[in-house]
Amino acid sequence: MGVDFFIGLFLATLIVALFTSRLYRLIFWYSMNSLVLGILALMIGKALDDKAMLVTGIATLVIKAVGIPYMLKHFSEKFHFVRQIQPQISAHYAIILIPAILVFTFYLSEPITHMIEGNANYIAISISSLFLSLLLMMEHRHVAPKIIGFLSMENALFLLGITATGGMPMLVELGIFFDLLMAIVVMNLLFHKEEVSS
Amino acid sequence: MLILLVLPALVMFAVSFSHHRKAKFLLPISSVAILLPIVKLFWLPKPYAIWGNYLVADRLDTYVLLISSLVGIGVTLALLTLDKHVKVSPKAYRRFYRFFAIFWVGLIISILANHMGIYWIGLELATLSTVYMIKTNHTPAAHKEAWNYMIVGAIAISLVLFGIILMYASAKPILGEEAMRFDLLLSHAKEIPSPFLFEMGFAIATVGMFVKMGFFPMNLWLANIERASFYPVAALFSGILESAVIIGFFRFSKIAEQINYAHLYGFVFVYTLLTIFIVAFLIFRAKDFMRLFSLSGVEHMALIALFWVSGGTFAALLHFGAHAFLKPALFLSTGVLESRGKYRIAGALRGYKGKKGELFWVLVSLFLLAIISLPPSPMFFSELYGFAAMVEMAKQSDHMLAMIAAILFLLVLLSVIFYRFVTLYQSMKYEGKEEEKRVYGSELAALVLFALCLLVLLLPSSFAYLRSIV
Amino acid sequence: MFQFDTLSLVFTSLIVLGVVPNLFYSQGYLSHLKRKGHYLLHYTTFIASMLGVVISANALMFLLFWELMSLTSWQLILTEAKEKRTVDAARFYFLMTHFGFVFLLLFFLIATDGDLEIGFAAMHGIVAKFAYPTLLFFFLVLGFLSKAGAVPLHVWLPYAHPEAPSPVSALMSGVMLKVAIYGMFRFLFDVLYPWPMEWGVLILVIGSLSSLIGVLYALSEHDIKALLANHSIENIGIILMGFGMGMIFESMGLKILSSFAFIAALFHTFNHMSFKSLLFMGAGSVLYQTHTKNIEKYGGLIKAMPVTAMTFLLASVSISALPPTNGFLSEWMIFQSMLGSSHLDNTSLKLAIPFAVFALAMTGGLAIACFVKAYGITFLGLHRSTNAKHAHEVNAWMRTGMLLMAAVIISLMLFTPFYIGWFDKALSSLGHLSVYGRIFPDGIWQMHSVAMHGGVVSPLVLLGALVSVTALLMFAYRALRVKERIHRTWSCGYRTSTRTQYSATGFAGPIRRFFGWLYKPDEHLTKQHIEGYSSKFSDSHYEVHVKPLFETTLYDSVGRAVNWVSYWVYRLAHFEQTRYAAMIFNLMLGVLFSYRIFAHEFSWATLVLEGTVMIISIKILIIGEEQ
Amino acid sequence: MIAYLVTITILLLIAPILLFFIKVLKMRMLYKKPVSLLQGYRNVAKLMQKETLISEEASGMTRVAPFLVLSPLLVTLFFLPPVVQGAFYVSFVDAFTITGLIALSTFFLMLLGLDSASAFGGMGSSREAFISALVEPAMILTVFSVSMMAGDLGVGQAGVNLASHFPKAHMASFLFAAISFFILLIAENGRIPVDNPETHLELTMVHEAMVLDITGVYLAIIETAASVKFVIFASLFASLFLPFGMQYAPPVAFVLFLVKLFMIAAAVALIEVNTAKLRLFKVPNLLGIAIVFAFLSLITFYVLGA
Repeated sequence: MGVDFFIGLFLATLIVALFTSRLYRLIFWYSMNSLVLGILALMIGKALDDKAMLVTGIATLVIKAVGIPYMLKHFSEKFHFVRQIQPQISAHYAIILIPAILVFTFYLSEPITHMIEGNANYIAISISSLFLSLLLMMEHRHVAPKIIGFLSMENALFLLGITATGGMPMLVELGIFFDLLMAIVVMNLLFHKEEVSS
Repeated sequence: MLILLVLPALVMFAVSFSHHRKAKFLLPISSVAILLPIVKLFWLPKPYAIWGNYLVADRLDTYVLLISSLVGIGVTLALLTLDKHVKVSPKAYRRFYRFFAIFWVGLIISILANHMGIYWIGLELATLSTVYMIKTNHTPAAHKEAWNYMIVGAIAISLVLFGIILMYASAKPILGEEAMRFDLLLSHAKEIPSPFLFEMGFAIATVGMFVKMGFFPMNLWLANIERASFYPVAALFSGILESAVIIGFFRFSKIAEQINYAHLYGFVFVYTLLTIFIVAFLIFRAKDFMRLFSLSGVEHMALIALFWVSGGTFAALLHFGAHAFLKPALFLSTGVLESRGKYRIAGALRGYKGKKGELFWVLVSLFLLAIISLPPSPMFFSELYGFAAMVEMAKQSDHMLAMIAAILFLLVLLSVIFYRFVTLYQSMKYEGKEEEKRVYGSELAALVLFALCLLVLLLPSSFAYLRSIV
Repeated sequence: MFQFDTLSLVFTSLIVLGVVPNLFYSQGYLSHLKRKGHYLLHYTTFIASMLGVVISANALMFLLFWELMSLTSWQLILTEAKEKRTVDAARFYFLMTHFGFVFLLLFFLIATDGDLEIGFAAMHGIVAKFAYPTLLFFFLVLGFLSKAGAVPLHVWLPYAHPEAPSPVSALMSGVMLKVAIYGMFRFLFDVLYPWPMEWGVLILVIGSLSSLIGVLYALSEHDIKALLANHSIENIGIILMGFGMGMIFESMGLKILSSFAFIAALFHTFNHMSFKSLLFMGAGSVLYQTHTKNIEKYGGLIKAMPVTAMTFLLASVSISALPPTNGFLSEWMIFQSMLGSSHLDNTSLKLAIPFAVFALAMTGGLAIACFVKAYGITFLGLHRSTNAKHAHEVNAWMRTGMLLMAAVIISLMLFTPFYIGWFDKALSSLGHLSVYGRIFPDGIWQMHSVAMHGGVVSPLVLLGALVSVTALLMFAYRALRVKERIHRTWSCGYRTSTRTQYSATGFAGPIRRFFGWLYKPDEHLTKQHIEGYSSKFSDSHYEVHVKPLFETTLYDSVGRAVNWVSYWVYRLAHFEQTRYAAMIFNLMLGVLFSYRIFAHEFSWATLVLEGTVMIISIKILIIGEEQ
Repeated sequence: MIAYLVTITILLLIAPILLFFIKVLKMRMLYKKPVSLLQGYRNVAKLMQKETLISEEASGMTRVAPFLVLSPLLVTLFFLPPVVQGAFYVSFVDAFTITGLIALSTFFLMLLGLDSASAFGGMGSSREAFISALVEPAMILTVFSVSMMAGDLGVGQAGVNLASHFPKAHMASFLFAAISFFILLIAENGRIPVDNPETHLELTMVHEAMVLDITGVYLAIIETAASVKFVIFASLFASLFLPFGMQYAPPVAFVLFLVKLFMIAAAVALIEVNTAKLRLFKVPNLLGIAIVFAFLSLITFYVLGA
């Protein structure tokens, strides 16, 4: 029950993020999104009392909900990002698209419902959030929002990992986090170069 | 064993921080040293568990790893005289090696992985490290492309992970946490309760990998990146990174084959045919080496995937090996070919004086003709066998004529590429005016190395080995 | 791996016969070339690969050597790539040969069940089970005839052969085309065996068309080597006519006639090898001396280079199918086999074959005209350029080569029965009836057609009679001791000069005008009029060029199509620069959709629905609204 | 055997007469004072006495070609069908060979024309090449259909067969073949309307243009060749398309044969008087007719069996 509520919240934060036209607002919604994800992880982890997932949840809360947004904000101040980010796909298209995507993903995952014991809608929702974060990437021209799109795609992955599979192996989770950090480092370097070269 | 494998890379990483002038020589040596444990591994009995059942060396991945390490050596050799052709600071040089080391670690992990998650982690590591290698070239274009690569690559990789999770989810009910292991998945594929879920995951993962390899519709992004970065990086991309991707495709497709062969085959066939269609006509218009080579790399990758799923595993592996040697060789030679300015195709193969020059242009023309699979290049045989496998498939299938028509169409597309390359070769050799070009020993050594590897690939014994892999 | 049955041996010996004189010739020609190492390497490999093709016993070997043959010949064309024309010709040639290879590849892949090491006999079993033999037949025909240069795959010959160094042109035209014919024999007999009648008819039609078109375009050529190349097309056509007749008879169950026709085809294959190689050598020597391929720049060379002239004359007589030469004999045999068509019990076929007869006869007549032109303008009359004036006989090596090839022609003339007996063996080894006994029922003096009350010819008697009568006449002339006086040619009071004699263009004029509807020549006539008189002019320049009909229609349009497609693909591909995320989005959409439909449950309605959805999203996300 | 040799010699002898018979006939019809029938011999005799004048541009070809022009025709003369019952005839030669031999002599004639770098020679041989190229197929097709009717390809055998049992069943195709063969006879021997042997106007010359630079004995040889060629064609026509009268006693049959020859000559003369020479590019139409008739005869033979 609660799980479903938070999943809805997750989707909602993502969708709201789609319509924001300010960078900080976007970062904020991203951190909200991660927050919800972390809470989900903790809840499901407690339900299944899966240590790995609890760790993941905490890591999510620490890194994604707090760390990365902070980093991004820091970057944006350091490297003077453009903070006016007007979505390229005009709102009325988006209004059509987002429900369409949801419908499509539910239609897509319909055959699975009677194949697995878990709730197929979770899969549907995580796929749709994947698509939505793609949408987020494609509707912005600047780099920063694209990064956020990429990060929320990561979130979608986690959602899938948590809800559909009930927790991936510890190793994988940590590996993913490691790569995430790696990515941040590389971004940092790239930004640096931007500063140097420009 | 694992320590042995990653040790040279770690050494390289460490050394790359020192400003000592010896470092300049230590780095190449360490990267050459990567070969040794791999050769060791090559002789060990298979399957050989390196790290539990997370990293297991079987014949397939040792073969891929061996080839990649050989390519790595060639690239290192070419790096020695990189500064002769382009402006590169020692700092950038060291940093390049730093990320090269990370790249190697990621690569070794992902290639040897027997575990989808580990595989993905390695792949991501390798990808992210290459992002920085692109940046060693200090141009705005390179910077832009690095970002471009960062994002597209990230999307592709996350798609792969998404697919992996779906597959894992589909298999978890029967295998539990072990559902991430390739070997178990392969053996239990038939029992997976929700094949559609698996197929969906496979589709998403494959799309991710295909995008990473520059298949339809993202045909040009790799080309642009390779254009913007230094040519050794291009060589790394085509020679090593793509091998890490394709091996994942090999494994996933083997499992999907168990689930539902018809779906897999239809999907891959259509996708690769589409890719080759686009690529053929892009090549027909391509006017510069980098773009031409990377597009043809895409074409070959598509062929390899197609051969693999058509059951021509031998052909696929042979083609893979040949491509892994040929393409880096060509990319490395572009450094010399373009030494009189980019986009100067006419007369690029003329004006080489002395023994070195002679050898260079002969080798390059041989590579150029080998890439369009003229005998006796390994690609000739691999395409022969690969198409044989496809025709076999066609004859078994219940719409034979359509498939034969499709194969014919594919061959026609290949001959478009053939035509383009012949034109290119002729204008390189017989048109344009002669301009003096310098060839350096190290590049030549790299080319010779690749040529020797190709010859080895042609030996009957190595044919036999490839046949025995799968 | 390799096999040496009679057919292979026959073609091996054909290659050897063609190559040995050529070795001498190219030894002499070598001084003319710059990249000697390159030339020698590819020359030897070329010969080796041709031998390899005819003796290879499995598909893998065959394809390997076949492709090697193409590769080396391509490189040989490029030996002296000075002007753009050569490079383009080489590229065109290589493309065409690869085009053929594609079809051969498909043929083999289908016929071998993917195991390329199996022998041809095993392939026969597989093909027998294959559902669409005609498909295989088409692949085979496209594959081999694109190499042999039969219509409509002939366009590359007149470009490629002239550009190669002359010994190589001799090899390509004389020998390499025959390797393709070998392929026809080998795979139609061993693999695709029972033939429906239509196949034979198709081959016959292709042959007739090739022979006519080849000779017609030969007539319109000014470039002597291109002229000879066009004649290769013609002769391949003649060979194919014999081949087609053989297939028709075979499919109608007339075994004897079919063997006869096949023997005729084989015999003509040999003859064409001999005289075409010799002609190319002669042309090569002329080119070697005058440094031009333009026939209008020759003239009077018979005085300067007698050996070349004599051998060239022999070859011309032979290729014009005049008795008593070998060329005449093989064409005679082909005619006879066509007259055998009166045995067929298929009226429409009966009525069709006279057209083939007509084509062959027409070809013969035009060939005579063409070689009168080639020989007369080149060797007779007055020199038409200073180079021609200062030409002299070529070196001993080249002379030896030409003489040896002439000897091959004469041997084919004198030892016809021996050769035919041999071809007969080859055919009977391929499971056909042996007809040697019927062709030479009473001794080697008379050569009978195997058709019911068919014709008879006796080459040796004919030769003897001609030689003796001519000798007699000449002797009589000597005996008369006629006084001879040398004086300049009378031409209405003017002096004959380089300019006043007939040019090749002029010689072919009437025929070109008669076939204008086919040639569609583009003519350039410029006159310097004298003060405004339309009829008076100080000097005028006329030249005419003929571009083959097939090239202007078929090939150019294909080229345009490819350009068009590539242009649009290029345009579309560049969306990814800016819209990659959208592209991946749509890609995912498409893939998942199609998996949902095709992999899970299929219904047209959903297909249509999802198609529309895809289109809309592509429109919105990728293409966007144009500013 | 004797009959055979006698026939050949007589044919050889009457060859010039036959040509001049045409000339005489024409002159009579044009109310001119005719030359003697023996004028041919006189010409030859005259030419034999002359010295040969050889062009300085000419090569050895001029010295050889005339013989090569004549000899194939002489050889052909030996292969003609018999004119009297039971006479010896050469069995091992068929119509293709004869066509080939005639083509051979034409080939060298054309080379001869090109040899002495004069514009006329080139013109003549160019035109000759054009015409003979079109004659070839018609010839072959006619021969084809005749051999169908005669039931043998060997010329001699064909003549005999036709004489022994005339193909009444195939009258139509026989007639067509005859027509086309007659046209070929005219075309090959360079008579009006294809070519005008009398003229020396360069616009109309074909045969004469080629031999314009030939003198003396060589010219004699060429003239002889021309007459022999006519005889060959005439006698072929006589024995293939007028195959009767062979069964009579040898002398009678022989005389009958000669009469046939002269009748053919007369027919040629009639045509020459009543038609004008065609323009060169109209000639193909005439030959086209020949080809069409040849086809017709084949088709009627096959389809209607008539």
